[in-house]
Amino acid sequence: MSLLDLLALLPILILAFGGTAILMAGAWYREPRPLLAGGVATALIAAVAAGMVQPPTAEIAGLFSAGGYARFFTILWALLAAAGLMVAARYIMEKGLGAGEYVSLVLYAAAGMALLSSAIHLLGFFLALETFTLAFYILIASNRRCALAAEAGLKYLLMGAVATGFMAFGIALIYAVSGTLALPDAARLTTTAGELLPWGLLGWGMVLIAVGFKISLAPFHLWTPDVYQGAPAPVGGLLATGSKGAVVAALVGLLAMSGPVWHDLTDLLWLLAALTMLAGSLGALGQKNLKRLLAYSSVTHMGTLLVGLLCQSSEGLAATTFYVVVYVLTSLGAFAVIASLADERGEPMAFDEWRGLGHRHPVRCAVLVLVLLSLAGLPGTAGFMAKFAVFQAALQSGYLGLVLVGVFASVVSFAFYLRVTMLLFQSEEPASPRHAGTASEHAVLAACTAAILVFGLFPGILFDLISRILP
Amino acid sequence: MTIPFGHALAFAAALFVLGLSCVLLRRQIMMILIGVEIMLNAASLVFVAASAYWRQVDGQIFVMLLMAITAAEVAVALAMVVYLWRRKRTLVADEFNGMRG
Amino acid sequence: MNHSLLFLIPLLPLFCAVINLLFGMRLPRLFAEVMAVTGVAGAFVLTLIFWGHAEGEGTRAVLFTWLNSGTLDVSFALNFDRLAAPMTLMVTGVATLIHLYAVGYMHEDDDYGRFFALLNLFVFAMLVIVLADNLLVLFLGWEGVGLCSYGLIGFWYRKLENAKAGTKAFLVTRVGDVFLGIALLWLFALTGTLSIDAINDQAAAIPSGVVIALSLLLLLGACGKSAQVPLMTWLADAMAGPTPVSALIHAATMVTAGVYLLCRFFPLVSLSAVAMTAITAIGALTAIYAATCAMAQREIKRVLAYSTMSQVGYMFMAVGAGTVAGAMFHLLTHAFFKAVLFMAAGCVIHLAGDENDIFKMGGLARRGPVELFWVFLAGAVCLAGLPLTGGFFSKDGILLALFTHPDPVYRVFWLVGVLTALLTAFYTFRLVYLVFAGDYRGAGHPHAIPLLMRWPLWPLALLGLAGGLLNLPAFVGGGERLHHWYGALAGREVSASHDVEWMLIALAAAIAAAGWLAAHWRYRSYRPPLENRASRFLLSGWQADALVDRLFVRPFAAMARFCSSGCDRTLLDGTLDGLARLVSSWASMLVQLTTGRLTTYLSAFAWGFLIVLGWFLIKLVNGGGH
Amino acid sequence: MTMLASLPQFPWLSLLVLLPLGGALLCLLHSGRAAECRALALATSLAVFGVALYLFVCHGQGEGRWLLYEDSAWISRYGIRYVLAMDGIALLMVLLTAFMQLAAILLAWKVERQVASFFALLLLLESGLMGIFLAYDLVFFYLFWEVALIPMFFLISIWGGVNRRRAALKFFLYTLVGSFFMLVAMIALYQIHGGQTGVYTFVIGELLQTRLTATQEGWLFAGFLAAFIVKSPLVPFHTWLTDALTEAPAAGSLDLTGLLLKTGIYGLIRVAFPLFPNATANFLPILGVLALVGLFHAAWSAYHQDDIKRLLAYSSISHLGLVVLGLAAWQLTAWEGSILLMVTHGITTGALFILVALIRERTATRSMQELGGLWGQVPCLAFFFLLFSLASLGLPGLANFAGEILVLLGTFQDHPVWAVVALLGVVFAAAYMLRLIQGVIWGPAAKERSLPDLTPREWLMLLPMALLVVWLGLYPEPFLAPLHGTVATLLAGGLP
Amino acid sequence: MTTVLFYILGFILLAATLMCITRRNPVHAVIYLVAGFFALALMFYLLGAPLVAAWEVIVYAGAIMVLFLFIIMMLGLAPQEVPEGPGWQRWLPLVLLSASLMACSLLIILQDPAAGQEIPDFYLAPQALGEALFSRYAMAVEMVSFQLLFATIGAFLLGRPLPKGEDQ
Repeated sequence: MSLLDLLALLPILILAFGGTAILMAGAWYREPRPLLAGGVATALIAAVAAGMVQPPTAEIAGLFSAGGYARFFTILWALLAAAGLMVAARYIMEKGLGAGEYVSLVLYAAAGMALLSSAIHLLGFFLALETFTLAFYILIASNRRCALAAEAGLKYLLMGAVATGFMAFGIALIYAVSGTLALPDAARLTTTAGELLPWGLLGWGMVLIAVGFKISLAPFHLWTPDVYQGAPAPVGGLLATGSKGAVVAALVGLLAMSGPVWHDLTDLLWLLAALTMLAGSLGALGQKNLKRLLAYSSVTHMGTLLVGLLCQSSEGLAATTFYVVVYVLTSLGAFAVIASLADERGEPMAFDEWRGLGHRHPVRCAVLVLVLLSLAGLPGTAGFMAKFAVFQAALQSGYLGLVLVGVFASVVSFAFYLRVTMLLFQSEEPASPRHAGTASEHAVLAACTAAILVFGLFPGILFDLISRILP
Repeated sequence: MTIPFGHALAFAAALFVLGLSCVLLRRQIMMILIGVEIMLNAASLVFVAASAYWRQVDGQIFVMLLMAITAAEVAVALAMVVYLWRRKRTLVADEFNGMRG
Repeated sequence: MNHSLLFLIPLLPLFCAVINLLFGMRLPRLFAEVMAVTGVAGAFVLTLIFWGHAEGEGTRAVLFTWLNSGTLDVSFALNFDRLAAPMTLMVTGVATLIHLYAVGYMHEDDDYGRFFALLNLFVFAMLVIVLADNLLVLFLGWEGVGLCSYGLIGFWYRKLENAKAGTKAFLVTRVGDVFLGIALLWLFALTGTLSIDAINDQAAAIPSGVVIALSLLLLLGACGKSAQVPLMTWLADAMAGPTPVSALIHAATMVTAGVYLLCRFFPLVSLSAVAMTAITAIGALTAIYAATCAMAQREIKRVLAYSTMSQVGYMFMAVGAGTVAGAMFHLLTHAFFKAVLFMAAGCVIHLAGDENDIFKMGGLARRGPVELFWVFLAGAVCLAGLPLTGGFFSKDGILLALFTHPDPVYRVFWLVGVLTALLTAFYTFRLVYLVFAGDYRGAGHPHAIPLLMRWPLWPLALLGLAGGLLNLPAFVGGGERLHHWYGALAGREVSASHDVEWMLIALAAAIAAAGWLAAHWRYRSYRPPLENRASRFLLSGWQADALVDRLFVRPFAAMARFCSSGCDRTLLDGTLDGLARLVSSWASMLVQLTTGRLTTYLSAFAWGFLIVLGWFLIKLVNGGGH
Repeated sequence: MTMLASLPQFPWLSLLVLLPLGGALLCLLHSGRAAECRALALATSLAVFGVALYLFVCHGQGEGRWLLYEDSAWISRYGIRYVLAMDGIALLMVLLTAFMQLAAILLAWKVERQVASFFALLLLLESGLMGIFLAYDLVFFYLFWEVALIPMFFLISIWGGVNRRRAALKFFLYTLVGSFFMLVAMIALYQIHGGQTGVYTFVIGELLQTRLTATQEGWLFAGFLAAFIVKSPLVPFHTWLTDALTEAPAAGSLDLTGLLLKTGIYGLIRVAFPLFPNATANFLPILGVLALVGLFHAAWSAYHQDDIKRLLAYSSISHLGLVVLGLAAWQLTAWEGSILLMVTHGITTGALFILVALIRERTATRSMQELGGLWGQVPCLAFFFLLFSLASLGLPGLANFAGEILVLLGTFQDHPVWAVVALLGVVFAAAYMLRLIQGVIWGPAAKERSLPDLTPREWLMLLPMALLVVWLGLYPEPFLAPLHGTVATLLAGGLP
Repeated sequence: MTTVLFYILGFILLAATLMCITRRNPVHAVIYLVAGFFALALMFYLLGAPLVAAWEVIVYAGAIMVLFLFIIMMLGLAPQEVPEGPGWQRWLPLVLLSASLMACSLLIILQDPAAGQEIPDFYLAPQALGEALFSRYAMAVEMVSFQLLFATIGAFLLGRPLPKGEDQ
């Protein structure tokens, strides 16, 4: 560690120490608003820092990259943290949670995500992953008045712990074979003549299981709906977006750095991707609860992302990155809508609670419709361009079968997304009004909407950026 | 010492499977957590063996940090256990099934 | 006069139709009536004015391009030639009288605007057929008369049977139209033009097999409109419409369109002996079929309807025998006397208090104005072919043409013709006796017959009686004027020795007399109708409707049911629903996996691990020595 | 006018696409104020119609392949360009869209619920349709292709009949499945073309030069076909349409049958055929047979219906079968007939759907068993009903005949059997149409009730359509003229 | 000698773990596991990791496991009365897993030349480990320290008594 490293680490430091400072402030100062504002400000400053400060070194302590890619995701997660806090404000105040703890945990998780996205070392990867996972364990169960939240926390924790076991063992195997933990090398050295050595293969397989748990690949996805349902929407939003996006981002980074190393894993990934897309879309079809539906839909999306990863081409990686960004924005929007409608009766989740809500809250429900359509991949929204890019890359790499599975999943997903939209505008009797939402929630929604439309109609902006930062 | 590398790994694998068995077969949250600890220790064994095999320090460092991480995780996990116990007076994992489908 | 003004002939009725349609009901009744009659009468006058244009090669008038695409270039064009001119004159003339009659007939009906509009439109459509220069314009009129007959037969739409009769007429004639349509397409494909004259000019170049096919298609097309076997079932039901409509359909328009079509395409059709025989055969079959049916009918208008079929059958035979002039001659005389008969029948029905059944009439000669009886009788003797009437000469010309045809088969047709003549005379006088003789058997109260319903009968009756003058054969001192007028279009020159001609004339006279005598013997004093299987068979028109119902209507309905319920609902929607159900059953299976119990989730983890391990094992085994 | 004409760079086509979009946004901004929304929608669609009419009059007779062409970069990473191109066919479709949309707006005048959203969706739909008809870049095309689905989906699912949700979902998913196949094929074609030339582009004009093996071409063509055939819809992929048309609100049915159905056929003409000439050549016989099967199947099915809207839905399918048959004949006259028939069918069937809506408004039923005798009760309405029904059954002198006879004449040149069989369908069309007429306007009045006849607004909708039906029937020349060049080019450039 | 010792320790480890996972009484289980971890610590030592071995005893066996024990005692977890009737569904994946893992191990050991290579004698002095830890991996240590900090917060948040009326 040198001073230069510290400079490169500035955004992370801002997040971590900012979080700590707010934690300490929270211990004395119980008024939530300034703490929240401080948290948002910290996150935004971190984002700005990541954007403005040109890091003097290429990597930090050999564990993390300091390149454009890392900075890009640092900005993204910092912004996500800010948005997450803005959405969470009312939740914190109404539930009487410790704002200091909450804010610091979110900032800390964001730091973990940012680090994970830029991991170039298996130790860094592992630590960063554990960092924000731990934060989420706490955040999910943070509402101590809610039995479901406790249950969700338990489920996430136990599954996460087992996944950690797999991850550790997998990394150990990789290390055993390759003798290094530095990522491109570890990936490269586990292969000889283009094929993975057996243990290394198993090691990667086990890491894949752990990663599969984190990003809910089938059959490791079963926790997802329960946890999304139990977790409060502001946390669910972060969980659905950041914790998954950061992992995928790390994988993209890994692939981008090391070239095609997964040749031997292809079959397995193919299978997992297909299974995941099917399990997610079909699972969502049977749902009667929006949050569970979103959970299953996120499973589908992760399957699609895996397709992009599977391509291993630069096209595929760019597509995946784009997809991650878009997915994060849209999912955040969905959860933000749910959070903004929450009132003393809780968050609207069951379909019955959504029925006819479109007539009461047309604007927010319209946003929800847009978000859902974007998730489904309607042209004109960012979701379409994301799906388009992934399919394009997949076809380029010759994964026609996967694309067809993806098409099937997309059709099914349209079915369930549209069912929700129909629900919103069913008009037997207008639903009882929900909370009107706060300015900060509206701001987040507006930002998500704008992003969905802008990236949908002018995806070039994002694509150009991505192709410049991909390592 | 003349242990083939493979044997050390085999021990670790067996330990891992035992840990996994604990996770799968036991219903009590505490025991599941214990199973996870076993799995992590299996990983540690691989790391240490590999560290010796490659004559490197990294494996051992990973184990040290893994222990620390585990400690942190266990702290939270056990706090959760206490919390759940207070809520429900049970630690049978399957009792927590308020959400499904 | 500028020949493009020829368009005024059809357009005048059209214009009046549109005016009546749009404003008829908003303006005084008189306006509508005057408008309607003026339209047709004006066309009549115009025809007279333009008569000179028809001589020689005729006159062609082009209005504007209708369709233009690739090699196709169709204009709205009329061809006023020697074939068209008399027909036009007849159509407009007879229609004018029928319109006048209709004014009287309809004076109590409130929906006169629609009625006169349709009537005018009917004349317009017929004129378009007659004057059409190309097949597409002809087709326009062809479908137009179908439409107008549809609208007029079902004019009293509140009674469902009427509406159904109209629909039937439209549909059955449309079946014929399909064949005409095919012929149209084929002719265009062969000759690259739709102009009738051009097609006729190029006909010789068409391979003979194709000519046969084309001729048969044209024949079938003609059958539809002219109610010939097998497309005859609509005509008897068409009696549901108001009587002036029946008169118009049977006398001046519609049913003669088929004959006219065949005459128009005579240069083409006559190239094929097979086709000519077929035409004659169809004509003969229809003639005898309709005559037998007419013998058993009980409604006055149905008798007349079947007689029309039968007479049009004669015209077909004439075409088949190669004499266009003979066909047109019969067409014209028939138009006169059939119009008289129908219009008089309308008066009869008025007299009988809206009673159609001739067995509930009788003695009407004394109940109503006596002139009615005479007028009806005039029509009847023409129809029966009593010597010296118009009908006698025209029918005789046809029989002569059949008899003298070189092909021996035509003798059979001639025999059928003679037999039909006998039957015709019989049922005609049966009608006369049942309606006018004896005592009144009905219960209805006579309606007053307006003047306008009476006097238009006279000119037509006279025309019918004197119609023979149009084309009086040479051996009785006539000039065969019609034949000469048509010139090259007249078809085969019918020549026979005077002995043969006299013999045939004598035979015809004898036949007519025999028919009369038979009717006299049978119906001089009233006897109730026979109720046996034969009469029922004839009454129902040889069970043709039932046959059509069984052969076409029911299978069609069954097919419709199959397509809609069986195929779409059950098969296609069922498959879709099945797929949806399949997917949702997968979904529910998957959802059941999410039991909410941690142990399940953890074992799913294990299963996933197993997948990885299994895959790894496969790799190991396959990979060998790494 | 000359001044305007001298501005070739003015983005008229973009205006056509964006104007309704703008209108839709304005409508949304005025939500809650119904009257303003109506006026806004009407003004917008009038403006669009004005632009379309201007283009028809002033740019309808251009030289060369395109009458108007706009091209600018859009998503350069994937070679996706913002290309709008108008040829003769597109011109007609644009004009039809603009015209029908006016009618739809007027028809929607009495919508009570969520007025702003309704009009906004209608306008959005118009925008999407314009896009479909004008876009000349595959992705751009696809964008509009899907975007047009959404408003229709909402129109059906929110304002539709009793089974609206099911019908809406069926409609959406069915067409979606097809279009996904198109998407995949599209990307594959892009890859192949890029691999060959190094130029990665989605512009149709450039993709035309792709060299494909027979297998490749077959599969790609099948992908595109899936989208277009479902949308057309050819039997047996038609059941979504009957449900959707039956359940859709009046204006929705109008747009669905009058415009949205045309997009499938238009896609065939504009995208699928030119891109894959060899596969097209192989496929045409099948297409012809499918079209015939559809023609008959739908005619038969129509005969069995009691719900008049459903009957009309089937009649639409039947008519479109004839349109497709004309395309399958691959002959100039037949093509022009098909395109003309698309336009005329849009107007006649659209008008019939309007009338069904008006009848439904008055009698609260669409069942033929409960209708009848309308001539005596609402003569003007019944007259229009009769007129459009007759036009629809192909009476010469009315609009549909012109198209039909051209199709048949053209088809007969090379495929006499098809034409003959199709002609038989004419009888069937008469059968169900006459049954419809009889069930609705003739017969005894089902119930003695005094119904109001047409209001001025309804006259305003129907009269122009009626005039147009007669005009198109007697003098379709102005509408055929812009087609000649385009169709000739397409036919020549298509099959080898 | 050490080789034999290694194997003996290995088997003790496995046996103790097996005992651990089959005990009904959690206290017993933890105690067996502690025993197993002692064996593991010795194995670490044999593999040249004295510091790790020490930590294994101090942190794992001594702290973490005792923490477990503490919680178990605190909550007074009774031995589970109900036998955890492991249905075949729960055994099946496990059996398959064990079988395949066994197969994998065998295959690897038999096939892979690397697996047959012996672990060289290796001794990593604690000092060297410490140097590496606080120089190259200082960043990691920082992260772990943060992790521990937030674990404390988490434990604090979750472990607080429930708000009034919110238990059960």
